[in-house]
Parts: sequence; C-alpha cells; structure tokens
Amino acid sequence: MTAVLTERGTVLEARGLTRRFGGLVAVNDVSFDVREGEIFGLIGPNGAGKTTLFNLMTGLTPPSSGTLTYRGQKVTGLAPHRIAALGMSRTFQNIRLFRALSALENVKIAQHVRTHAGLWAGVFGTAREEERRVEERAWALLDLVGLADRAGEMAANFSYGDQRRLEIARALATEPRVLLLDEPAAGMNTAEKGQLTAFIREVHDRFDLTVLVIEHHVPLVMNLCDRVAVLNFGQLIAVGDPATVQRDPKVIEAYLGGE
Amino acid sequence: VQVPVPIGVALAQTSNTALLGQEQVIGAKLAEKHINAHGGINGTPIKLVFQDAAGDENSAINAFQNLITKANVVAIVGPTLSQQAFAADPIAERAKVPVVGPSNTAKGIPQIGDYIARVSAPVAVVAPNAIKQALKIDPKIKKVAVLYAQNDAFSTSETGTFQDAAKAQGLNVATVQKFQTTDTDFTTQVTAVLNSGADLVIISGLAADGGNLVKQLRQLGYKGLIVGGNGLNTSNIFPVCQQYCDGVIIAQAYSPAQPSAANQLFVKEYRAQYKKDPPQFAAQAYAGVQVVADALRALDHQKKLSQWNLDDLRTALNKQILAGKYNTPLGEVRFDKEGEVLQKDFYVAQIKMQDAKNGSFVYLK
Amino acid sequence: MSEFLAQYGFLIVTMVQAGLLGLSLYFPLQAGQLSLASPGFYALGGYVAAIMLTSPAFSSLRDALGNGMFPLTWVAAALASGVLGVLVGVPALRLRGIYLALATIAFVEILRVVSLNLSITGGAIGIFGIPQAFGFQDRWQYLWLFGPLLILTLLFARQVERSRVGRAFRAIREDELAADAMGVPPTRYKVLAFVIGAVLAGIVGAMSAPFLNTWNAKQGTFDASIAILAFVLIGGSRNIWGPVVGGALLTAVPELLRFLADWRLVINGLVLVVASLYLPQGIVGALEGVRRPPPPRRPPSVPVVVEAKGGTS
Amino acid sequence: MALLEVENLSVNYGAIQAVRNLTLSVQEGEIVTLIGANGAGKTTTLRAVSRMVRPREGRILFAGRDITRATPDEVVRLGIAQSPEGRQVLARQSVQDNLELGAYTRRDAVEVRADMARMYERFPRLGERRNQLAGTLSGGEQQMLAIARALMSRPRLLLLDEPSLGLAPIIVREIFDIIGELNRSGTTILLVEQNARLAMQRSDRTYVLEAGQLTLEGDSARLVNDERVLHAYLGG
Amino acid sequence: MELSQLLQNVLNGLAIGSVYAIFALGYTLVFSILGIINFAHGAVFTLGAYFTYTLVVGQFENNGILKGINLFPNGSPFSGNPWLFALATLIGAAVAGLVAVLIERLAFRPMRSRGADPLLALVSSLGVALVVVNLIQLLVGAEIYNFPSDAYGQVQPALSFHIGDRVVIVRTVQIIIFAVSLVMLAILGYVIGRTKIGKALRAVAENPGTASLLGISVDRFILITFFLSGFLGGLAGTLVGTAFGVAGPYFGVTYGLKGLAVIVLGGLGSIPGAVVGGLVIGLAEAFVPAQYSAYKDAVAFALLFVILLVRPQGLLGRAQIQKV
Ligand SMILES: Nc1ncnc2c1ncn2[C@@H]1O[C@H](COP(=O)(O)OP(=O)(O)OP(=O)(O)O)[C@@H](O)[C@H]1O
Ligand SMILES: Nc1ncnc2c1ncn2[C@@H]1O[C@H](COP(=O)(O)OP(=O)(O)OP(=O)(O)O)[C@@H](O)[C@H]1O
Ligand SMILES: CC(C)C[C@H](N)C(=O)O
Ligand SMILES: [Mg+2]
Ligand SMILES: [Mg+2]
Repeated sequence: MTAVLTERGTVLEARGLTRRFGGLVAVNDVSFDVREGEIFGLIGPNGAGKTTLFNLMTGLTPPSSGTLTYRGQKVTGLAPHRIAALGMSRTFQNIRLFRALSALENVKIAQHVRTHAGLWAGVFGTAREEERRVEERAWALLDLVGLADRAGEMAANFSYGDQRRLEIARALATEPRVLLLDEPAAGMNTAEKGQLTAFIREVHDRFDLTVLVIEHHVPLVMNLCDRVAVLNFGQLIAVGDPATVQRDPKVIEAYLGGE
Repeated sequence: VQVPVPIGVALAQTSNTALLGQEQVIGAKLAEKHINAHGGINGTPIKLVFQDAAGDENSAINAFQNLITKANVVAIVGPTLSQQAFAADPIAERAKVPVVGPSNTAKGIPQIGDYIARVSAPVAVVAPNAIKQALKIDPKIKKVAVLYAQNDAFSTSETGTFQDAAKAQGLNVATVQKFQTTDTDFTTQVTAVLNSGADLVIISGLAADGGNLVKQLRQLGYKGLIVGGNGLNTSNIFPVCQQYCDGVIIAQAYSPAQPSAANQLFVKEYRAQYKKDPPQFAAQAYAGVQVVADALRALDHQKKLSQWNLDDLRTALNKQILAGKYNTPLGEVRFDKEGEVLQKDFYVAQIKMQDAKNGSFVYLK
Repeated sequence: MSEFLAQYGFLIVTMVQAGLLGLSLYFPLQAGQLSLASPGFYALGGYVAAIMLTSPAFSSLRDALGNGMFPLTWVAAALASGVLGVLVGVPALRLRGIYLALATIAFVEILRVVSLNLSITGGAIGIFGIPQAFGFQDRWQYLWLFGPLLILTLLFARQVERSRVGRAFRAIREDELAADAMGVPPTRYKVLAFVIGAVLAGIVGAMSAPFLNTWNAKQGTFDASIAILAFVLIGGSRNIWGPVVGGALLTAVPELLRFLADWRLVINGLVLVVASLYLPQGIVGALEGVRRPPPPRRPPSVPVVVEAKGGTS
Repeated sequence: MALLEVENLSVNYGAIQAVRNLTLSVQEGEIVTLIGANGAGKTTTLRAVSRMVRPREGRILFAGRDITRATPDEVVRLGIAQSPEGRQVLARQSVQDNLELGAYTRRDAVEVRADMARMYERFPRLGERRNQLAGTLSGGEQQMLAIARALMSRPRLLLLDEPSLGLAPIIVREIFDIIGELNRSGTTILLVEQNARLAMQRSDRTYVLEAGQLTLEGDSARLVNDERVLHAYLGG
Repeated sequence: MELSQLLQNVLNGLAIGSVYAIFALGYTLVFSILGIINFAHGAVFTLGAYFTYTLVVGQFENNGILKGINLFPNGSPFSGNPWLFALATLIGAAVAGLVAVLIERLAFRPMRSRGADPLLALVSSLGVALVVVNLIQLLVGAEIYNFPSDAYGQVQPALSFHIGDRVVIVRTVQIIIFAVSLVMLAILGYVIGRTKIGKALRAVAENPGTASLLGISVDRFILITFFLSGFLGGLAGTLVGTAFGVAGPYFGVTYGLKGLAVIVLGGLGSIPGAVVGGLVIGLAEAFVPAQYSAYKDAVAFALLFVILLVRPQGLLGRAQIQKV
C-alpha cells in the first residue's frame, strides 16, 4: 500500500494559502502536498482554520492569497461547481443537505456534473438512458450508506448522524477523485465512529479516492489517516504520520492537552 | 323582453376609480327613480342592473359580459374610464348591445363601433372654453404652465387639447409638467411653474392629485389663475384644496343652472337628497340612463316592449338612440351617426369657497 | 352550453390566462428565485403583438400573412421577452429573496413608465382597436389559443421537473451554495428558469392583446405582480398544478361573488386571508397532503455496484 | 422529589413516531445521561422537555408542576435551559449579545455581568471574539457559545444535547469539568452524549434509548460495564 | 445648477422623502421582526387618518353606511386647538395600533403556528388590505376627506426665503412630517438598538425558535411589534392626511409600492434604513430634471435596481453572513 502511494504523484499542492477576515488571519500561509490515494487528516483546535482551508480548496471562499493546484491545474479562482467537475467533492461541517428534498433526490442532484441532458433533452425525454443510470447509481449510493430503505424521506427528517451519512453519499455522487470530509463522525457514538472509519476506508479503496478528513476524534484520525496535518491559529504546525504528530509537543499543547 | 326592463350600468363601484364612479352611480339611480316615478316606459318600469366595473379592463369586460348574457339588459351605460371602454365596448359591439358612455371623454370612443355612443362631450370640445374664459378675466395673460397626469389616459389627451387651445389663443407655453395620479407631493412641479413665471396654470388630472396640486401651487405662492380639466370637475376636490380651491376655473359640459325643465327637476331631487349641487359626472350618468329610457319609450310606441325579442330590441334601440333627441339635465342632446354626442351648451365655472369646507361652482358668463 | 360560454367565456379564458401567468412565475420559483417580473414581460409581449397588429408599418406584412400574423406575434413576443429576460436576469439574479423580488418589480415599473412615455406604445391611452385573432368573435374562442398553450406549458413543466435540469433548479432553491459545491452552476440555471418564465409571460401577453381589444401601461403593474404571486402561493408553489389552480380560482372568486354587490371585495379579501391561513401549502399542496406520494421504487434492474470513475480534467 | 418527570411521553413527526411511551425522571442534583444510536429520539426527548415539540401523549412535570402545555419561554423562566442540537446561535448577533440574551430571563444585571466575565474566562476563545458575529464563528466556537449561553440563565435544570460535538479534545475535557462544577453547585443536568463513555463516567444514572423506546436504565457506573452498552455504544 | 435651485431640490427631495420615510417606518418594523411584507400596513395607515378624522370632525359625507351621522352635534372636543388635534392624532394612532394587533391575531398568528411559508403572509395581508379598504368605502364612501385646515394652528402654510433674487420654499406640514419621522426614528433606534427589549426583538427577528429557547415570549414581542407598527402607521396616516387630504380608502395603499422600494433600498430590517431609503428616493426624484419628470418613477426604480446590484443588502442593511 505505502509503496503504491509513493509511486503515485501529488494530487494537491497548496502554496501559501492565506485567508483574512478583517483583522483575523484564519488561514495563514499554509503550504502542503497531498499525495494521490492517501487519507490525509487535518486536525487542530477549534477555530484553527480547518474548515476555512476546505472552503478555500473547494472554491467557496476565495483566498486572500496563495494557490491550490489540483493535478497540475490551478484551481483557486474557479467557481465551486467547476472544482466539483474537476473531481473534488466535500461534505459540510454544518450539514448542508437539500433539506426539503428526498434522500434519493439529494444523491441524484449531485450527479449533475457527470451527466449532460440539457433542457430539451429533458423536455422530449431523449435522455432516458442517462436518467436510468442516475437513478441506479443513486440507489447504489444509498445502499452504500445504509439509507436505501428511507430513500423517499425528506433529508431534513433524518437524525443528525444519518444526515452525515447522506452527505457522504451525496459527495460521492459527484464521482470525485478527492473527497473532503469535514468532521464526518461528529454526532456519532463510539461504535458508529468505528463503523464510519471502516466505511471511509472502504469507500477510499473501492473508488480509488484521495481523502482529506477533518476530525476531532483523535482515535479515528490516528486509525484512519496515512498522514496528518495540524493547524493552529491558521498556521500549519505539524505534518507527518499519525504517530509522530501525536507525540509532537506543540500538538499536545495546542490540541490534545496533557494527559 | 323582461319586465321591468333591465338596463345595465357598469361603473366603478370599487377601486380607486370609485371616487368618480360613486357620483355616477348616484346619478344613474336618481334617473331610475325619476323615470319610474313618472310612469317608466309608458307604464312599464325600468330596472337598472349594476355591475361593478372597478377601474381595470378585466372587471369592465366581466361586468359587460354579465350584463349582456346574464342580466339580458337592453343597453349598457358605462364604463367609467375611457381605457376600460376600449376594452369592454368591443364586447358589446360584437354582441350588438348599445352602449352609452357616461364619462368617456377620450378621442376615438364612438368610433369603436356602431353600437357605441356617449353623452360625455370629448375634451376637444369642452376644454378650450376654460382658457377663453381665463383670458376674459385676465387679458394680460401671456405665459402658461401646463400640468397633467401622465399615467391617466384622459388627462393626457385633454392636455393636448389644452396646449393646442392655449397656442391658438396666442399664449406661450412656458413649461409642461407631468405627474402621476398617485402623486401627492408636487413641490417639484410647483417650483418649476413658479420659476417659469407663468401667469396661467392649466391642470389635467383627477380629483385628489389635481386638488393637491392646486393647494400646493397656492401654498407655495402661485398667485395667477388656474384652469382645471374634466377630472377636477367634482366637489370632491373641495376637501383637498380647501380654501385654496377658490378661483379655479373649470370648463363644464354641465351646469346645475342649465335652465331646462329636465335639469331643474334633477337638481331639485339631487339637492333634496345630498344638500348640494349635483356634479357633472352625476348629471352625465343621469343623462345616459335617460337617453336609453327615452329611446325605449319611442320603441314602445311602435310595439309594446314586452313583445320584443331581445336581440331585435337591442338593434332597434341602438338605431333609436342615435336617431333621437333628448331633453336631459345636460340640455338638449343628440348624437351624430357615429354616436358622438352633440350638445349645445357648455359652461365655464369658477370655484367659490365659503370656508375651508363648503364651496360651489359658480357659473360664468 | 353556448350560453354558458357566452356568459363565462371571458372569465374562463382569463382563468386560464391567470394560470399561465402563475406558471411563468413558478419557473423561477422552482429555482428558488422570487421573481415578480412576469407582468413586465406580459406587458412587453402584449405591446409587441399590439404594435404588430395595428401599426401601419406592419400593414404589408399583415396583408401578406393573413392569420399567419398572429403566430408571428407570439414568436416575436417570445424572442423579445427572452432577450430582455437574459439582459435583466443576468445582473438581477445575483440578488436573493425579497431583494430580487424588488429588483424585478423595479424592472416592471421601469417598463411601465417607459411605455407610458413612448408614442409607439400609445402613451397613457395605449393601443386600441386590436384586431381579433383568427377573426374570433366570442371571447371563449380564445380558449383555442390559451388552452393548448396551457397544456403545452404543463407538459413542458412536468418534463423539466423530472429531468436533470429540474433537479438542478430544485437544488438551487434548497441551497444555492451547496448546489454549487455539488457541481450545479447556479447562475446558468437561475437565468434559464428566469428566461423560461419571461418567454412564457411574453407569449401570454401577445395572445392577450387581441383578447382584451386594447393594451396599455396598466397591464404590467406592481399590483399584477402581487396578484400573480398570490396565484402561485394560494394554489401551491411546489406543484405545477398549484399556479394553475390558484390563478383560475383567484380570478374566478371576485366574479363569482358579484351577487354580493358592495360586499364583493370585502369577501374576496376574506377569502384570501382564510385561504392563506388554512392552506399553508396552497390548495394543491393540501390535496397532496391527503394523498402522500408513494415511496420511490427501486428500478428493477440488476443492482449496480457503484463503479469508480475519475473526474474529467 | 424528582425535579423532572417524564411520563409515558410519545412524540410524532407526522407519521414518524420518534419517541414512544418514554418514562424517565431526573432527581434534583443529579447528572443523568441519555444515550442511543442516531435517530433513537434523544434530541426529540430534550425538545419535548423544553417544549419545542408538542408531545402526542404523556406528561412532563418540572418541580412538580405540569409543563406539558407550557410555552418554551415559560419553561425557561421556570428554570430549564437547553444547549440545543445544531447549536442555534443567533448568527447575526455578536457573541456578547448571544450571551446577554442567554440571561434574558434574569433581572440581576450585576450578577449577569459577572457571569459573563466568568464565561469568557472559561472559554477564552469567546472572550477574544466577543464582538464577532456568532454566525462567523467556527463550528466548535459556536458550540462553546451555545453551552455558555445556556449557562447564562443559571438554570435549575440544564439540558445539554451533545455538548462535545465538534469540540477539540482539550475543550471536551473543559466542558465536562464545567458540568461537574455546575452540578456540585446545585445544577441538575440531563445530558445527551455520543461520547458515551465519558458521559457515563461523569454521570449518576444513564438511560438507553433505542428506536424511541427506553431499553435500559440504571446507575452509570453499573451500565458502563454492561455487555449491551459496551457493544452498542462504547465500541467495545 | 444654481445654489438656490440646488437647495430647492434638496428641500423638495427631503419633503417627499420624509413622507415615504414615515410610511416606511412601521412597514419595516414588521418586516424586520417577522420577515414578512405586511401589505395591510397601507390600510392601517389609512385607518389612522380616518380615526383621527372621526375624532376631530365626526361627520361623514354622503356615501356609505355612516352617512348623516354626526358624532359631535356640539362640535368635536378635539377641534380648534393644535394640542387637542395632536392628542386626537395620538389616539387615532393608538387605535390603528390596536387594529394592527387584531390583524396580527387573526391573519398572521394562526399562519405562524402552522408553519406556513412566510411569503404567504404577503397574500394574507393583501387580503386584509382588501377587506379594510373596502370596508372603509362601505362605511364612509370613496370620497376625499380632510382635516380642518387649521389643525396645526395659525402657522404659515409655507416658509420661503431668498437666495439672491431666487425664492426657495418649503411647506410647513412637511417640516412637521420630517421632524416627526426623525423623532420616531430616534425613539425606535434607541429602543431597538440600546435596550434589552430591542435585543430580544432582534433575536425574535432572527430566529423565533431560538428566541423562545432563551425565554423570550415570541408572541408577546410580535404583538408589541404590530402595535408599534400600527401606531407609527396610524400616526403617519394622519400627518400625511393633513398634508395632502385623505384621498379615499386607497389613500395609504398607494404608498405600498414606494414604501417597499424604500425599505428595500434602505436595507430590510434596518430602521434607520427606512428613513434613509425614503430620503434617498425622495432626493433622487427631486433631482430628475423637469423635462424628464415623466420618467421620475422610472428613475427612482432604476436607481434602486442599480444600488441593489452594487449593494445587494441595501444601503444600511447588513450583508448576509454565509459561514460554511
Ligand atoms: N466569515 C468569517 N468572518 C469572520 N471570521 C471568520 C469567518 N469565517 C471564519 N472565521 C473565523 O476564522 C477562524 C477559523 O474558522 P474555521 O471555521 O476555519 O475553524 P475550524 O478550524 O474549522 O474550527 P472548528 O474545529 O471549530 O470547526 C475562526 O476563528 C472563525 O471565527
Ligand atoms: N423534524 C422532523 N421531522 C420528521 N422526522 C424527524 C424530525 N426530527 C427528527 N425526526 C425523526 O425522529 C427520529 C428521532 O430523531 P432525533 O433527532 O430525536 O434522534 P437523536 O436520537 O437525537 O439522533 P442523533 O443522535 O442522530 O441526533 C428519527 O428517526 C428522525 O429521523
Ligand atoms: C371619470 C372621468 C375622469 C373619466 C375620463 N373622462 C375618461 O374618459 O377616462
Ligand atoms: Mg470547522
Ligand atoms: Mg440528536
């Protein structure tokens, strides 16, 4: 596994990413590389800038300066849907499902970038085949997250944990190469967190994904990730394999707390 | 046809236009009462069927449709606004139901069709009289300021007439100001008028806006004469401009002083009920109903109304309306072959306010 | 029957027409855009038709085309509305909610004032004496125009809703930012929904000009904007039948209440209040509530394993 | 006497029955934990107590008083505060205003100010950001604010819905320290937590909810070693 | 532009603008708390004027059910003295406030408790406006009513002064309206911006659910809001009525559109925004050159359109925060 990783190249290169909000520097000159196929953890205290960093990467927040390159292509400055089309997809820390739509619809919508039917194709029903595939993939994805038997239910009616699962299914529906998960395990209990870890790994393997994950649950991160980066006050204070990072005194002081 | 004979009245009973429409409704009702009290159509009473035409085209059309097909009226008096007439009159025209417009003063109304006539003299006929009168009062007038409600169909057509008439009298149109019937503040227009140095102001608008304009002209220091158009021709403007209404000159297609017997009766009945002189819109609506009733009376002499079939009666009634001659509160009235009213007497009145509330139209020679 | 049509023909056609205008507002609403621009495009379409049908400049074309002139006015109105729709939509759709509603009302007002001041639109009097489409004599005959248009529009709307484009609309309505992040370009679809509504309103206007005999600046006003919004909300804003039912009903109510004479509009107002209170999802919404949609059924095909596929680059 | 008694509570969302026939009680001075899988009905139970949802059946008594028909604001005035799921901070108000509103029902302005200072001390992050709009805080910062805001009303009964959600480990510990301190100073606490082990370690009793129904209850110290709990919730 | 003309335009603009502003104050208040556009505000505004009229005159004209009624055969206790008139105005406003409360009870609250689309409130309020307006017409007719012309005592109807040989003028009533709107703004601004009530109101405005979770009685605050809004509306109705006459039942409703433009331009939910928006639109209209005055409304709306594109939240509105 690790051997394969090193053979593969770099998917993401962040260079000097910075974002200011008024006087506050939420993300401060952050540079790092993410390698193809790895599971890359992002941890740090509350307000360290992790979510903001995701936002910069997915185009939801324009950076004050710095660039992100995805497979050699500069993506900073592109609209979010363009970035999604390139193959980066995410979940949200403050769940943002299409709340009044069914679980099935949520997952169908996210296949937008992989389908082509235009207005007239829809009106004249000439895109049947594509529709069938969309439908099937949607069900398959709901199967994957265990929500297929509630496919018709409104997203808003799902409990917190189930909404998180649905968000992952939706993100996968865009057929990403890089999946960014913002606290996917929040709101799950320890047993469920364990299952989620396995699930993420399975998805990672099955779809040959690169995964970035923000998470506060340390065991999950340490279990799951190939490498971990630590942000504190917007700055990257450590990057490395989980064991090393966990021992880093700066990380202990800022994040983990002394035992 | 049915007895009592149904005559349709489609006027603005609701909406902003009801301000004018309700005067018309009073006039029409008085006519009904009067006619029936005097034996109706040779003994057969008439019945006015009211349908609210509000102030928009759709309501007017619906009112017309209702009257034509449901109430089976022999003729229609209405609608209130010319704009509505352009939409609704063709309905009656196609159904071959005679229409008498009680207040439509815009150009082109009788030309809508054979079945369309009106008792309201068009602006082109009425308006210039006021300017002549103003010049009579103050021959030194040189510069005029013209103001009009630019979102109102009849005001825009009236102002054209006013401007032409002013030029024809050798006056110099110093400024033309537009406003909306929904406006309340006219400081901008008034300032422009004052700065133009005009010594005559001519206003085409409706009651509320026109009244406010008069008031603000005076309050802000305009001293010269003011001529108002058809839309200001109602005592409804008294509460708006109050004592400042005093002196406004308005051309009239009607005068309570009109000496005809018909009018004197009308005025008496109106006064008895409302303790003031009837306004032009009430008189015209009265005349509209009366024209239909008189024409019916003529037909009834040929063949009893109850024996007519409705369609034939409508056609015959239309012919009869255009052919007849009527003694109405407006004086003697006839129609040309298109249905345009031919009326003898026009007047010019000047508003005289006793106090802030009560006033009257004083007719000028 | 013919008597019924003669009496209620105009009303029935106006009901259909109101439904169509409701639909024209429903499209942008599908994409979450509270646009009240319909009366503007409706007025524009009506003017296009009225001018083409009365102006001497078009007389030779009219002579040449005969009744073919009417469809041409529809096409011209659709084009004019579409083009203007793009011009207005692109900047305006950056706004949201009430702000967008107001910007579109501003557009309606600007059009109204401009049409009041141009001579080609007949100023305040407007254009009158508009010839009757296909020589129709009775108002109800206009059902031959508005009826098919309604059916086509409903079919169109249903098809769109079931398609990828319809899903994109809904995604934007639910959460524009999330839609964007999930690969749905918001601007493109918002403008598309807006333009569809504009074109529809334009065509309705072009058909309405002969129907009403006259056309003037009062056809496209703020009041109309609000009335059309009421059609959609009272009918139900989440179902294509909502605007149709709402438009038809709200148009009919004041007419059916004519027997109440002076109390007519008071009661009409009460109807609006009561309907809003007791039908929070609109009429069609309430009916739907009774009949819950069945849960989606899984297509019978072989269950696919979700296969990996790379993003295009 | 029990401070909070929930008797035969059932709550529906349309056709979905989220809580069925649930009976539980919290004694004055206790910390009680409620655990259960996603969708078990924990949040719904808390929302029923704070009267944010209407029960279909059952009674809720607070300090002997029937609050089943009370309005949410009355409940707060009686002394119940909630740190809700999804945080629900007032996004367009500053951190400071959010905290002040937390003390809305209190009349002792001076004490409120002192409490506010205490909150800033406990959560220095909030102190730094007191003038920032709450909506722009990071997820964890908002969570701190939601908890601090609930504390500002000095409730008799504090309802915490997953307080550790989205918080860094350091802060989670801080939160549980606060819970302990509050409890020692007399506040009763009903706690919903996914971090079940920690919650059970710090609480007196635990209820386990499954699919809207109570399946287990007992002393936390005992349940934490229960097979079923270990397996289902503690990842054991 | 000459100085005198510039000054005149500014004064004209402020005069028109303050009428818009005073209408918009109560309008925006309800919007800021409930997020609904209350089209009945225009009707309440109208009612305020009629209530005051009833107190100071007590006689109705010839159309409508109440014709011939004379409430004060010996003369109204409120006539003849500006202070009594002011008192009548306040009472009229208070009654209008009560009507607004009633409207909230009957037409909005049930909807809220059913969780209806807030847009639907717009339809409901439209219905209320229709009811009120037509009831007024049924009761007292469609004609124009006016207050005694010396309502404010023997003040000059207009003030004028000279710059060079050019005269600059302004109507006294409008100064009064301007002053009253500023006073109202100050009071409201203080209450909403500086007091605990204000803070609670803002919480209700943002999220009623959360507000009630904090112990705020949402229904009570909404009632207070409606009373205030109705009071402000009623007060404005009388003031504007004394300036321009009460032009029938539709008198206030006709301000609906401009009022909407004003509050959106000023920034929805911003109380000072309502005043600033009113003044800006008034000034914009005043500065339209005379020869283009026909385009006055278009200019105001074009300005609005452009400003919204540049500042989508309106002049004083707060930008929507979007933290992902
Ligand atoms: N729009 C904004 N305006 C002002 N400050 C902001 C904005 N967005 C984020 N911030 C600030 O930037 C900092 C970083 O926020 P971010 O959401 O990235 O944190 P985080 O690392 O994801 O924290 P958490 O673990 O709590 O989710 C925070 O302090 C936050 O308050
Ligand atoms: N507003 C709602 N409408 C319909 N169903 C709902 C609603 N809220 C919750 N539910 C359903 O009620 C059940 C209980 O939900 P609840 O939120 O109480 O669970 P929970 O135990 O708090 O779960 P979690 O740990 O995921 O927060 C779930 O099945 C959920 O789908
Ligand atoms: C009632 C009147 C003011 C109507 C006007 N004369 C018109 O023809 O439109
Ligand atoms: Mg975060
Ligand atoms: Mg929960």
